[in-house]
Amino acid sequence: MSNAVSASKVPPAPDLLYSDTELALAGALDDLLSQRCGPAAVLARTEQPEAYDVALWKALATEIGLAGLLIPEELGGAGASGRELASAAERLGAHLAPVPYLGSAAVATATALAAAKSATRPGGGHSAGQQAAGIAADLLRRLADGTVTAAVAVTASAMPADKFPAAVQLSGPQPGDAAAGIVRLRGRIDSVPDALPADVLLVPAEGVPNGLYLVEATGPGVHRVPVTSLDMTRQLCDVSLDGGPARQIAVGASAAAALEAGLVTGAVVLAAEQLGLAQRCLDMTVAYGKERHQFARQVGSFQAVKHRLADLWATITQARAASRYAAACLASGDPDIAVAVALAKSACSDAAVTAAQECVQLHGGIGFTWEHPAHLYLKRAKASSVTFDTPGAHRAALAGLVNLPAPA
Amino acid sequence: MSNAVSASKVPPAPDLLYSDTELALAGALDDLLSQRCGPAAVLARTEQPEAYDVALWKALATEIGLAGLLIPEELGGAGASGRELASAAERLGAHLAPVPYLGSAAVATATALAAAKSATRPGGGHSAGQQAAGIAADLLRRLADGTVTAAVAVTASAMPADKFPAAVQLSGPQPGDAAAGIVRLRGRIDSVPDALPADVLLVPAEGVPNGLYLVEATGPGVHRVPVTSLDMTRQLCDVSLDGGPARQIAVGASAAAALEAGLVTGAVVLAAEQLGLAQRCLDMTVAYGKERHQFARQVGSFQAVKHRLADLWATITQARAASRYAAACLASGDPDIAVAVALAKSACSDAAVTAAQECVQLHGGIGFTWEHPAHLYLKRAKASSVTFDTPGAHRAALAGLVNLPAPA
Amino acid sequence: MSPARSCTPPAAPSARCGRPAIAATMGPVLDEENEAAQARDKVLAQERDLRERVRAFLAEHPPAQTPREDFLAARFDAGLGYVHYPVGHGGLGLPRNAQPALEDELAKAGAPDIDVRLNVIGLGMAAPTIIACASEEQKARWLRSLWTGAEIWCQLFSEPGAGSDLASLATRAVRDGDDWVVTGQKVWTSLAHHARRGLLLARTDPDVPKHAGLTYFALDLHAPGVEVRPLRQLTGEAEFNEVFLSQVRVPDADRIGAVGDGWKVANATLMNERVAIGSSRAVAREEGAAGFAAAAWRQHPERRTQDLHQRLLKLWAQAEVSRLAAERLRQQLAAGQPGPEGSASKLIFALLNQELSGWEVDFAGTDGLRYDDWAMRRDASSDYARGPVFRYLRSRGNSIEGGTSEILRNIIAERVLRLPAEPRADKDIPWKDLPR
Amino acid sequence: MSPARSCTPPAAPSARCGRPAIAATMGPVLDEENEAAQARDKVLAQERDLRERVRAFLAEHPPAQTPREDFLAARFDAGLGYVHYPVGHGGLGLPRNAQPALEDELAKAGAPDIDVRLNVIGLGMAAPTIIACASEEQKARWLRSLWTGAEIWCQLFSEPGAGSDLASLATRAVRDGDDWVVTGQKVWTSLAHHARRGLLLARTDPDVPKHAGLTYFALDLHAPGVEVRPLRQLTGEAEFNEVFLSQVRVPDADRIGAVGDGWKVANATLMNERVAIGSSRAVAREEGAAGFAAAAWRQHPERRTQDLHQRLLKLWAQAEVSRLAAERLRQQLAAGQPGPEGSASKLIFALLNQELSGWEVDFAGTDGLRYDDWAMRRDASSDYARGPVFRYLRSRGNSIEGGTSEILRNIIAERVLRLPAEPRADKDIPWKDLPR
Repeated sequence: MSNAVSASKVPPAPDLLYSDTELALAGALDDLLSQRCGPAAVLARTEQPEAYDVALWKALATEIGLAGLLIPEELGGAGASGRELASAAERLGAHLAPVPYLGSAAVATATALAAAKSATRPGGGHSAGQQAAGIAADLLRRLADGTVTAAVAVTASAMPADKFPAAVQLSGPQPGDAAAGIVRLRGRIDSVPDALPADVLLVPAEGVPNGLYLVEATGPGVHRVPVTSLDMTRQLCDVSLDGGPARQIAVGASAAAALEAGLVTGAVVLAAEQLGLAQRCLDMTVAYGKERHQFARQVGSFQAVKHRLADLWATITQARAASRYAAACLASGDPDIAVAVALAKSACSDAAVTAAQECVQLHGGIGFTWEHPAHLYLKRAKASSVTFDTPGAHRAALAGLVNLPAPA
Repeated sequence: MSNAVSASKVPPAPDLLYSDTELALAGALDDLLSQRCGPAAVLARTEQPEAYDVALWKALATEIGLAGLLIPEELGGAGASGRELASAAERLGAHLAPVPYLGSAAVATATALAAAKSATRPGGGHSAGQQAAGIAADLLRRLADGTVTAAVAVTASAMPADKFPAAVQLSGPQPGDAAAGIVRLRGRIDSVPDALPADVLLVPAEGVPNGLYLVEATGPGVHRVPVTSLDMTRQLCDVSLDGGPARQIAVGASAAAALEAGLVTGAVVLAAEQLGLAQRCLDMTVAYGKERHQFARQVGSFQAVKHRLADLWATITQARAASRYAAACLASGDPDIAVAVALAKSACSDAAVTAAQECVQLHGGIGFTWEHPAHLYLKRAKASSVTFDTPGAHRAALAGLVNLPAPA
Repeated sequence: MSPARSCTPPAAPSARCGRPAIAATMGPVLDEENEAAQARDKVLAQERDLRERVRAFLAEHPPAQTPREDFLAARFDAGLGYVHYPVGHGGLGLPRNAQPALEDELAKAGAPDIDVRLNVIGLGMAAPTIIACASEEQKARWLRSLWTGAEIWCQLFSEPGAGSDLASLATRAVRDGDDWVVTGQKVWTSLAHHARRGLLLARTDPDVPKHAGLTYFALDLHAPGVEVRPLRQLTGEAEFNEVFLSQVRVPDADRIGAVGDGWKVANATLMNERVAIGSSRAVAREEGAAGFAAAAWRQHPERRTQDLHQRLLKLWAQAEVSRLAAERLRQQLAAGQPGPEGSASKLIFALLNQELSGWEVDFAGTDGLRYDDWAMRRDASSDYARGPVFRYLRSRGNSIEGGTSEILRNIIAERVLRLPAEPRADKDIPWKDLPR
Repeated sequence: MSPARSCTPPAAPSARCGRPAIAATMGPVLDEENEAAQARDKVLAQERDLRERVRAFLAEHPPAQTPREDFLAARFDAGLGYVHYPVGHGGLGLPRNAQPALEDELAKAGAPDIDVRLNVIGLGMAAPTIIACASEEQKARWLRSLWTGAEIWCQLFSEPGAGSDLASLATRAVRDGDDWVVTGQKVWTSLAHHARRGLLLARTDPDVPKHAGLTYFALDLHAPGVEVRPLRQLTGEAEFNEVFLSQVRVPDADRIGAVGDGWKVANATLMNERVAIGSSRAVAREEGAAGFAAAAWRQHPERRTQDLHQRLLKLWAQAEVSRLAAERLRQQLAAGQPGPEGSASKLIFALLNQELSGWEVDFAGTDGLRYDDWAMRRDASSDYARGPVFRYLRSRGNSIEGGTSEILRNIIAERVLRLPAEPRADKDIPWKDLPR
């Protein structure tokens, strides 16, 4: 009622709701994932040699168009924004889809987009830059039509604000490299998410200046060793580069900016995925509470259980707002994006871990077994809370962003 | 069953139980306090000019002998230890007795004891030291027989490990001071606990070297201004010294050690008091849960309420062990006392604040009123958690004590 | 499964997010755009009409020359009070969102406005209840003086023995001729010491189950037998009152709704309480409790510790996220999709106020042990600027007042999550036989 | 009111704490000292006798020359198994605390000992139940091979449909001549794949309320119809088993206690489970989960952050306090004053294991995302040294196994705090009519 008085002082918040487009996309994804990615199938795959469901990913990439969401229409993509990217991630998180959406459609695509943009922008347009832009644009086209899957070769716990990685360096060139426009990379990056099913790796390499390079994942001198991962539905791998050929897609500040864009997008998308996971864990637990009887009552009728689930629901409503805000900031290029990422990644990580832990606990014994899918959610939730760094690290970033300086 | 194997490696823990002596003392205190210090009386006193119940304190000091618990029998005290001191504090905390036990029988007495000891120990025995020891011993005799109440003039949030206070300095002497063995002090100490009803103040004063001085509280140049305090049952006051006469009771390292001994004893006793308060808040809440009906049931039959009270009870069992350990270390002069204080003050502060907050909340509306005693417990609990510094500050002390160093 | 699906789903999968879907959804999207355009035009026309009507009214009643009370009364009579009130009762039957245009015109003319804070229960709860449930005669009698502020209203629901379990209340109303004779005790009554009338819920039949035996009245607080006493709370102040009713005669003409329908009418009142909480204005970053904490942190570098820093970062982040959640709720309401998230907001609001003010006391160190004044005050209306200790103490009430956090969790569990109710023994027993 | 008072209070106020009290209490203190001295003398004499008896036994059965199994059997037969077992059944009817002297003499002679871990349920739960509730004939049949380890025992209580609500179990035992025919499914059975016998709780009468229709048996796991399958848990390993019972014939001679008395016997078993947990040995600082975390912190300065430091300090302090609380509980038991604090210990133990291992995963950063091996293993018996991820996952079970934390809170609330039970509808209804 006193709106008129103070509302003018408050900067308008972006739209935090789901658009009809996003809801439709989510619905389509739920339909497909319910059919092809049920809990039994996800569990069974964790014991197969191929941890990723490449066929499902192809279907999602081409039939639903997930791979090209962020890519402009002129490069064959859907020209959508961080909002749609995030809502799709919620559904993938809810179903624990073992597909490289995070690594390819979010991190690698955003990195390549930034590389393509920076290489072509006025001032950055020298010939090497144009060549790099061409490589990035070509990659984006192949990403958009789903023929190629990419991953950025950074370790899982990397954070947007980290300094440029020093794990990989340029090694001595071979005859003809300069003419072919290639360089050689050498180094090792441990625990890379979504690199196993990738066709192309984007590799940040230390040098003077630093650079970002495209490497064919199945090319010579590239070794990927699967890691026995906490998150059984997103298997990490250790990547080593042994002098294999690479083509530059960004250099110096542009390389750093491209990598940061990728990691920021990754953090926003991972937060949304965690939100979807948290909601699904709550839903599963609520459903079990209605179904399971002990002491001649549904266990969901016990007040202590009800209150914990109510608290969890409240936590998730909060995390949802944070996730939506981050997606909106990403979509609009809002300068508050750094704050938004810190809020979303910390809130959604905490919500997901809490939800998954409550899901195990409130299922009782069955929740502790291998046969029940609760543990898959727990493992994904805990691993994701460390991926792109911990809630604590993200909150620590706020100190500088919102002027709450650390003690001297 | 594998006791024999490993028990030898584990250093024996001190006795953490209540001795029969302690139980008897507690029983006697409960009897007296139930009669003279009921909730209505405590509440009524908060609106009277005299916030402390001096008559009750005289009774406790002389009839039960609380004032001289720590004082050796040869000085007229009970020759008891930190254990009895702590169990008595539990009862005083449970009843919110508005008496200067903490300030006088714990902090000031332990300070004077340390001063008396250090002044008379071999090497410290110069003539000024002997004089100081005589003053301290005389004070202890008067404390033991209840004719005098003392307080150390340090601000409430002081912590044992803090550096020597600089709030008070020596000021210019007046003619005849040297002959009379007195000096003059000038300065101001804010928010001193238990100084209002004190006859004698022990004042740490900065100088070369630092010293600890005895000042008659009602003497010339001493001003005590009552503070409107969060803790309505332990009213603070601001003390200012305006060139009043003072006699040294310890100097240099001995002064620092005496002050530290006082604050360590204070922290242990305050932790015990908080434990007693926490248990009383739990007891009150449990009793209310059995008495109050809503929805045609005792509110204590609702599972969410039961689980919260069970958790609170568990928290209190933990705090009790920490408090008992600190009391035992204090009693035996165990070198682990610093760790024990950090554990006890943090665990008991947290338990008391949680218990008092739950007490208000689970009493519903009535717990939010002035007429119900719950708020007196809340105010004591919150204020005590800051007194002798916060749980966070005490846990931070562990970093150095148990080799968990802070990040570089 | 997902909450995203619980919002009204579109008729068909939508465009832009993958080529195969585009063809299928372009149609509906265009339809929606047409409808939206038509609706927008209608709103604009309505607003034009309204602004003209206000200008005409202002010409007739120039604010500078008209005494405030006369101006407000005339405004009400012209249907320009709250435009969503019914025609003939201060409004024009327009949607709520037409009001800003009216306020805008009045503000431009420097016209006086009503004081919402002074009659917050009257405007927020009594008026909607009267509009929804009272007779035309009652509307005519009560709404005008309510809206202008001539008569302040309060709410007489809670009792010492009926807090969370409101329906178990014991205040008795016994029929005597054209009157009811009311005896009992009400509690937690804001504004009762200013109020002329109170929304009264009383038991008219103790022999039926508790929800069925209640009747709703508008009580004249000046009637003989009504005594209002301040209820002091732990901060020292008395925001609330106890109201003692001894053989108070209430005319049957002041009954709202049928005899025995009191619970239904009370729910209309309480629903409006929730809407009022939900539809509050946009809030800026650090506007609430987090602002006090952040300001203290910036002002006192010498008090900073790592422990307090980590706690502050966590609380600040939670507070900012809860601000975004409240904004999201506001957007849902504005889009006509009210969600259940308001219950979460209240839970989290209480928790954050409590945690942040607790942090503030800790951060203040020795200063946090000092208070300004324990003396009893009336009309303090919770001045949160009174300092950390006041905020710490006052915030304890946030999880009790307006429905305890425990009851809120029950509501969320049962109404949002649809978890089964606990076995209940109090629904079918005559009120008089309930254990208490 | 205070818990201090709940311990046995002394007869009169005590000495040393204030002069007026001294005179009144000196007497009782001296009496207590006399009694204590007498008791001490008695214990010493007992111990002397026992040591002599052991030395005589060792002379007859020189450990070096006697095969392990023979030695253990002879030891049992000599009453030198567990001295608190009854005479004639491996013991001497002495108090438990006489055992260390026996073990000491045997250890000095280099005698073989039983492997407690291998038969932890047999020794910890089956034996006490047999001693308390079985017939002399059954004791003679079972205790010797149990104690020597020739027969491992397991516990067949929980079922997929009866976890927290154990008394609702559905495994049926139907009388057929001298046998019972048992059909059902048991779950969470440690050691079943090694065990020869199982403590079986089965329903013999579905027509009476659930607690009344149960009977207790000792099941031969080699009997036809018993199938033991590994039950894999979220760590990948299978510590536990499912046991399927299809028409298994159990002789009535293997029934423990009367028909329908199964719940009573089961409670004797479960009580021993709690005593076993409570009386565990003294633990050193940092011996448990906090030790792993502290070691990691010291080893990896490069991983340290303020957030992780603050969390670690808090958890370390809680862990150390919980160690002191466990020590206090041990002292209470040793003093013959068992308190209810054991329930708190289990609650806090689970919570701390979970929080500390969660911290460890966070602290490990990228390394925390790696596991050693998901392959299914048997007999892994929870090797907590497997790393932070294993500890994180395994610890989730700590709040489920051996009674969930939720059930534990119910027990604390009702048995310790004496809060009223919830309204229950399942106690007086025939088992077959319960909703499920």
